[in-house]
Amino acid sequence: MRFRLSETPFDPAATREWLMRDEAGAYASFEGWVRDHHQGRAVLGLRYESYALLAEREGEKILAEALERFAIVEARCVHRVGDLGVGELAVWVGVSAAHRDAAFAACRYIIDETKARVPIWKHERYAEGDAGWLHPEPPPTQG
Amino acid sequence: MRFRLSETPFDPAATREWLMRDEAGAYASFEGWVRDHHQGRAVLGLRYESYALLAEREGEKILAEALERFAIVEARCVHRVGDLGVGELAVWVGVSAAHRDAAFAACRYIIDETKARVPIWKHERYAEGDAGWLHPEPPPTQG
Amino acid sequence: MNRLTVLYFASLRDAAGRADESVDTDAADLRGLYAALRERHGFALPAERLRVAVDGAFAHWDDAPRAGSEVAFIPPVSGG
Amino acid sequence: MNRLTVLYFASLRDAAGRADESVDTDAADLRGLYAALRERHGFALPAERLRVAVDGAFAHWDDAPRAGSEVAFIPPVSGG
Repeated sequence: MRFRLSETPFDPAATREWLMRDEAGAYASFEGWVRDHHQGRAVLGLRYESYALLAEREGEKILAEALERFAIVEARCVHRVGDLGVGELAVWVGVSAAHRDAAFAACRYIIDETKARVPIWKHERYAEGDAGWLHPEPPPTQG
Repeated sequence: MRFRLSETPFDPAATREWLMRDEAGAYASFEGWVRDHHQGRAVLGLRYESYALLAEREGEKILAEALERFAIVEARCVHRVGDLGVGELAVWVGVSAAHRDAAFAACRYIIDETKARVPIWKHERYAEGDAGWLHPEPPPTQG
Repeated sequence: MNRLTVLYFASLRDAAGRADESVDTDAADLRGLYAALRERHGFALPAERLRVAVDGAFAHWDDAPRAGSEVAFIPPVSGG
Repeated sequence: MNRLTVLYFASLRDAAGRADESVDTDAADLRGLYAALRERHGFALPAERLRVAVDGAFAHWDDAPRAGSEVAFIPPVSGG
């Protein structure tokens, strides 16, 4: 399993070690952190829900695509589900490769595709007391 | 100091914390690891030497440029000097931003400029017993 | 008539007041199934904004509902 | 005659057999200073492949050597 959902906080220092290989000279990673604002509104925290079965399958597919498309050594992604506070780690992507071009490109691909395709939904709680699901318009390429 | 030279191993889990801000939703990082090969030759280890005074000034300049050019929150870079074995962390770049576009772009800028401009030199020891300094041709844009 | 299970997520689950339900449908395709459930529960999102999955794999709106299957309507995602 | 200190790094230091030396020079510019030292130590790299720094800041090859300054010849870098 290269893609995982995690119901509890996880340590990116530990997941990073999954990528280590003697032939890898470059490691690129991305983390999504819970921000204190969204589109001008103060955010207190959020909840991520997923359709776990499909999310894990689609996540695996994205990581397999990245390994196919880019000259990388290994790639992983972990996405939190459940309740998160401001500053908490929401998603982590890590890629190791011989060279940095491929590491950056694959890391970017994985986070972009994960955000566009994996059935996970964000429910934000605002400082004003209300809350809501985020159902953004998909980018044009997603049809 | 946003750019540092380190004569001893350092922990990227600790340096990552320098970037944490409640307004930051994205964190991109890059690490260079000592590979076991270079241009087809087996590498046992290497030594990085620097002109420390100029390296720290030029590194600070690169990080200031990144903060000026990209919509980021914070950025840091640490580069090892001294003797390193295969698998060891040679350089770390971390960037936090509200959004991932700027985080990725700034992270890429910082590692590219560091490799092109900061006076640090790599001395590789090869499995065949010889060793040598790497003085690559600078990219065309560097003149 | 086909009996199947429907899963609701995020705003669809809030609107339906439930995470899943058993449904008897004579719709010719999944598009028709969603149209009927949208009317029943007052879903705000049109089918064009959703994707549909059957038994844990993305499917097509033109597919016919299969008895015993698990159908999920996937609102626009917002992970990451 | 200007007396200044020259710093050598990487392959230049190996070729010179030292990390720095005190030099008396009557060269008109830093390019001329490097040419003289290249001949003395047999440096492989031509000035075109190097950068030059004075007192910890990048300088120009056309700059005149200053007495008491610290001049560094910077071979192509290979950090990262």
